[in-house]
Amino acid sequence: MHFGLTEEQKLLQETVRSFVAGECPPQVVRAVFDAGGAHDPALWKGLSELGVAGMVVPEVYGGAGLELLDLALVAEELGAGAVPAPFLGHAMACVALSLGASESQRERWLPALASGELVGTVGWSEPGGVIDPEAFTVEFREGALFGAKSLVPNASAAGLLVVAGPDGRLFVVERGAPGLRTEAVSNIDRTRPLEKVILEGVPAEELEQPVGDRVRDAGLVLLAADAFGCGHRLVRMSAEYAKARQQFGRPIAEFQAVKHQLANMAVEIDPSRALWWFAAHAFDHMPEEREKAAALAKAHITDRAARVARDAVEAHGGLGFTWECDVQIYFKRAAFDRVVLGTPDQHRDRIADLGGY
Amino acid sequence: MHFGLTEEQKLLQETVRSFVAGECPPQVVRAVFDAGGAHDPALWKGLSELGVAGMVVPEVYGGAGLELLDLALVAEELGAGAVPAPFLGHAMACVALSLGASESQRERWLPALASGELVGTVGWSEPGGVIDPEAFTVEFREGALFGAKSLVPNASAAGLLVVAGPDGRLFVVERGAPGLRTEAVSNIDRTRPLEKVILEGVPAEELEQPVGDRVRDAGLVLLAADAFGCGHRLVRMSAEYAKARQQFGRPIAEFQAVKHQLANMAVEIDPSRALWWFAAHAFDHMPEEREKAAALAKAHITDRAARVARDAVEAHGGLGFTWECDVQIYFKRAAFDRVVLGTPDQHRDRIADLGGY
Amino acid sequence: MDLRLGAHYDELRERVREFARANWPLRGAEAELPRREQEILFRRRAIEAGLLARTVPRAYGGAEVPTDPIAEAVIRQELDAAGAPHRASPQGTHMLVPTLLEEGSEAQKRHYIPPTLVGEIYWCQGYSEPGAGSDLASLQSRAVAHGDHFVITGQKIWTSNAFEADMMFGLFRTEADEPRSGGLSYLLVDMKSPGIDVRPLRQMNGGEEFCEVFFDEVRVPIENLVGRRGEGWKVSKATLKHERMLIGDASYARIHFQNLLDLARRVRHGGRPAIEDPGIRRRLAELEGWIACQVHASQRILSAVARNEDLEVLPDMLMAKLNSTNVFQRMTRMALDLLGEEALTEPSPDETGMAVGTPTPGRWVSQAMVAIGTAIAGGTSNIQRNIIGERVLGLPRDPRPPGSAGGART
Amino acid sequence: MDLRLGAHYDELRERVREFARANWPLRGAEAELPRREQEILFRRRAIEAGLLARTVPRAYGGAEVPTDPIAEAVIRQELDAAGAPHRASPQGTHMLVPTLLEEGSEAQKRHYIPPTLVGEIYWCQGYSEPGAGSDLASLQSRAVAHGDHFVITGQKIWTSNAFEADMMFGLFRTEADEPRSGGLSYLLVDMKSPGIDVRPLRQMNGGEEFCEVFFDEVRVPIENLVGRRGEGWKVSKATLKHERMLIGDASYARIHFQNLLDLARRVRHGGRPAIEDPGIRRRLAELEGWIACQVHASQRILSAVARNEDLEVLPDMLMAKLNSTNVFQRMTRMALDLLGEEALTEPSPDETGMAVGTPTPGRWVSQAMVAIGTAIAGGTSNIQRNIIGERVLGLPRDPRPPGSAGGART
Repeated sequence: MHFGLTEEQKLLQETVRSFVAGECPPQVVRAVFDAGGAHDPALWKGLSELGVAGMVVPEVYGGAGLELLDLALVAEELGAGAVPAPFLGHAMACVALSLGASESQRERWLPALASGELVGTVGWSEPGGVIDPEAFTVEFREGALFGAKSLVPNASAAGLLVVAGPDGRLFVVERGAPGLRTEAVSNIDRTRPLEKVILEGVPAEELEQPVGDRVRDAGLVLLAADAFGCGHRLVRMSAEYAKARQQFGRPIAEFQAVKHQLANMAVEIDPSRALWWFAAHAFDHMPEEREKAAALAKAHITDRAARVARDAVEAHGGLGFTWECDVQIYFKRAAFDRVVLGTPDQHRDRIADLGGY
Repeated sequence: MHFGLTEEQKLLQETVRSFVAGECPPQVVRAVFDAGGAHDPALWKGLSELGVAGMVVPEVYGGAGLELLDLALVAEELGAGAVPAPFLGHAMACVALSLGASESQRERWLPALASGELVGTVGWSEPGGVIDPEAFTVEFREGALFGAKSLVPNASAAGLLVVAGPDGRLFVVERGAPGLRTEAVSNIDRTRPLEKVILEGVPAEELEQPVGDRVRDAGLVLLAADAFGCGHRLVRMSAEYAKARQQFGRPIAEFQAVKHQLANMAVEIDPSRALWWFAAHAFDHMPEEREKAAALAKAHITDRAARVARDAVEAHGGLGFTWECDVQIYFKRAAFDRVVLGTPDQHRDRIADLGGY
Repeated sequence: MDLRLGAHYDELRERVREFARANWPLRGAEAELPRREQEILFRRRAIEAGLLARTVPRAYGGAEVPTDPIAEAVIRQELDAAGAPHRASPQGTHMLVPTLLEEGSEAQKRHYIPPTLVGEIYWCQGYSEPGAGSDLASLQSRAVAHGDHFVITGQKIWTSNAFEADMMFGLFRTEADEPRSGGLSYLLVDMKSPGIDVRPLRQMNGGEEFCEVFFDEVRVPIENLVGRRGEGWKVSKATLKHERMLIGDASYARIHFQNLLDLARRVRHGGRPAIEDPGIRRRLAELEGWIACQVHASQRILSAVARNEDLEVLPDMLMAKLNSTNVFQRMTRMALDLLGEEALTEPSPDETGMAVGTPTPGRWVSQAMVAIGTAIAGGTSNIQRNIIGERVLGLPRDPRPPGSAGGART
Repeated sequence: MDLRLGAHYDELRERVREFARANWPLRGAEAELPRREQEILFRRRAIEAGLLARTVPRAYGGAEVPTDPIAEAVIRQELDAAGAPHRASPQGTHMLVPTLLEEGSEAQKRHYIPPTLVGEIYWCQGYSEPGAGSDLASLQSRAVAHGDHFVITGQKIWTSNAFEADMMFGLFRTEADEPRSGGLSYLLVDMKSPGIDVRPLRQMNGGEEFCEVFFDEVRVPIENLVGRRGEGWKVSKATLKHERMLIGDASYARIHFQNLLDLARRVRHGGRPAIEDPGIRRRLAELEGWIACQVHASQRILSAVARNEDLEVLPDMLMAKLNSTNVFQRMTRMALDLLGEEALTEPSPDETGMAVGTPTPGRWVSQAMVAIGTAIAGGTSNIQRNIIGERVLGLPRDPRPPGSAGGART
């Protein structure tokens, strides 16, 4: 038994971490954020060269053939750095095609996705916060899609869009297809734009396997890992601030009340690391646990991170309330993780059903 | 406008407070508690001589003709002293007869209730936690009652029992009536025994007016006031303990974390005083506000007091976890206040309905 | 208890309504004046009618009637309802004016109070500095005496509305050799003085209510010193007291709760209106318990103050800010839960103010951030906990580290 | 990650099952022995089979096999499932034995460890005193050297199961002139010594798991000193470390949660099973998130310890106790809400233990109190927060008040 990471995975963490530190330090995030969150192709290219884009794509199509845990470890680092990249949607699209596509579909799309030249994304939720596929109203008639998807990550940057329908069915739409329209969605997290996608008879191709549930579960785990990265980093930022900030003649970290608030923040988020590791592992190896573990990780960890983010603002005093302080960027990223693909309460309703309550 | 107490009410508080300090100090409470919570007639006699028993009974029947706020101020002091007395049930019975009885019924029972010679109580809830009168199964057929009431306060000590039926109907049963049976109920609050009353064709007399709702609302306010008294006292006990207890060479009250925990406890309970004052005042003067205000006071304040009681145990360290420490007596009294006549969640369901949510 | 206002106040209410109807909006040629001048006119008339600046002596432009907080609450309610511009610069009327009345020279009172009351002078407050949040005693901005002037160099932060302010009152270090709170002076600074640079401070919700103010050798006439040199700390205390009471105001809690109910009716959970979900209903009812406490506790405080029984409610006043901060945070968290995917809406500039406006998703998102901000502003919640521990529960003060002076907390 | 145990452990599991079937309960004449002797026999055989006392050298009565926490978890699970009495005195096997192995003399090891492992000697722990809860450095009980004996006078409190213990290990002040933690020694005390008086300490839930132990000139031979005189503080540290890990154990969280689900199925809210209420379901699912964290975090810790990667999970180990205390309190609060009127049930004596038994209302009520107790026991939650702040987040230690020595916290 081994509940932990392999040496390769630790190396992966290290590699992504130093890439982020070097290529996407806070001032780069800040520049993208203040500019309103445009896609940064150079950064994505760098990440793709590390192998991030093709991580779960089978090796035969140019990917690394790794597992969701590896992807989630990347998500943690991107969360910890608040990295602006079309990672979430792309990763979900890769899962969809790797698990659900026919041989010819794989050959057509996976190599470009694996290299990162083609950016993918997934449209899951429908307007009004609908996340249950049985309630989806998207329709596939005579080779064309009708309907709308809300909160689609980085839709404008994507060249390939996977649309989720009822019964786990998935459909691929390519950029520029007739009848395809995107609308910007107001989104406080400027590191990851969200768009509404409107499908008015858009030519689409159905994937061979209806693996919608797995695509969603992968997304839930990646959001949990990203939120963990945000929360974990926020606790450390707050601790550093408390050590540096002087009040009444000494660092505020010496005030016991401050110290205990910071300790409570750590206990809020840190013990949840093993939960998303487990959920990611279950995704590939424990089919019976997969769905519930992913929902638990998403509901629990994104709630914890949002809580830690509130506390981090307060822990930074007046500075924490300013736009110029990076805490707000993480605060908003944690809000994205909490809401996209369904709120904690929505997933708790599912957990109760899945747990046979 | 005057949101506050009259001089008479302040005097009443002072009088009851010094009676409790003199006649029912902690060692007396402790003795009753350790003996398993028997009724203490001498104490009740003393309270009755202060006018507590007949407080809301009209003067013409030997009472003081005061209002629910006066009764609630007494309840606060009894809660603050964890006084073992059949006050709650008696007070509710007095409200029932004062508001609902016919002239002849009043003449028959009120003078003895007002003097405290006759102890009254009320059976409201039914087994299984049923508090909604429309769901009551007690039946009144041919002058006799059939059914059961659970959690009846001090039923054995009572000479008169008011039984609540559907539609606000109220029935009076006297001690020793045939078919009347009581069973002790396991109850952690040994200052106020609870019993189950079983009615197997017990002769009873219906009150003229169906004022069941008002009797319940009076009880809710009195429980809220008692819980406030418990919680407020617990915060002060914890503060005194923190000032006296030395650790690492200084009083623990000097540790900022302890100080802030105590401040949080105070902010938990103290601001709710105005809520039960308002609810008590509304009972007599603001019919439109009465029902909801009583439910809000009960749900909110008994929850707060239970929370403060948990924190008070922790604030007392190892000592707080012992039987010998008086904190546990208040902890259990606060639990009684929270559960009797319905839990906070049950009342929140009512508040939502009453508030037109 | 008697919660009826009584005939006296009912009459007052009627009189205020009538006044508002007659005097706002302005009519005829007056309606063509610039907005600010219209407001000044209205306030001047309201003071003449005894409705504003009630406790300020006539000599300084006030109405000079006996203090009556309940009357003032009635007046506020009715003028709010009429949309009348009765609030001038709150920093001016609620902070500077009481301070000048207590500590100002006769000349200062006559010069500054009348135009402040009607809103001819807008004020901002210069207390906080980057290195000193809760710890005002460690302020660094220096005012060096130089003939008949002080010359200020330094920086202030968290200055509300400094852009539109005509004047600033603030604390500056005049005695370099006295450590901590000893060497501060309370000065009035003309914001149009050369050497002042005001920069907006953008908040996390996108709003820009606060500014940084930079001073580069700014000259302030020596007659703008309030109280004695080096005693600015003492002069400022009345002001801080007033600020706490302002923030602890409960007036918007009910409105927020109604907005929350409306939101729960509008949004859908699991295909049905969220308001029908038993869990949501219970959470709303729990919130209403918190709000009812806040509302009634502030009624009680108002009533006690009106009867000169302030001492009886002092503990409650000391707890009001922390309690209202907690309740506000509970409400906005619930709002975010109800909003679902709309909880990501980025607030537009007109949704970021503190005021209660149409409860759009963007405004709720902004309020959720502002609710955290209120735990920081005007003394952090931790400072509030110290005050409650010490002044309500009688706990000892924190032991001071060696070398620090006393008086660091207010 | 690989969560399969693998063939090696599957075989071990089978072997343990077989061992338990063959060895418990005892048969024939052995089944007539007193219960305690039967248990001693069973444990002796389990040690011989390499299933208990695994890491203790054979010279001291152990099995002397390489450390393998996963194997130990498998063994524990299977022996628990078989109802076999594999746990001797936990204070003895988990606290005293590791301490003696590190700090004891050869004679002490040979004399005390073998009978402790099989349960011939039951131990209790003498650390806490009425004036010293978290602050062990302020212990007052004195042990005065007198020829070849120490003479102890004083009092210990919170001594678990002192009634049935044969021996106590504890800290006593031997050097009167050295302040604070400097003058303590670690002594082994025979509980049958004249002058010892054990009195039960009743808990708020009615249970009596803890005692007060009074010492009136109790003589302890000088060879019962472990380590050096005056260095008891250092000797005790290994033990305290072990205690923290015991309390942080996650093994019962899942069982509690299942019990909570059963409770929600049984009780009715508003006329329907509580489990059907959306608000209750959501609260249960939220709890399950907390529990899943605790369960998987402890899996991870176990796995890391088994691979000698303790350092990687040190922060997690330091947080485990506070986290599990928080989760336990959340669970019992939910149970009280579900119980409704049964939340007033007074626990009977057999419902007050720490062990998980049939989840009756009385046991839930008791657990709700025990959950508060766990925030107090073994270092209060506040001490845990200090440790997390300092050792996980690298925050500075509290500034010490003048005159206090260092080393006050563990």
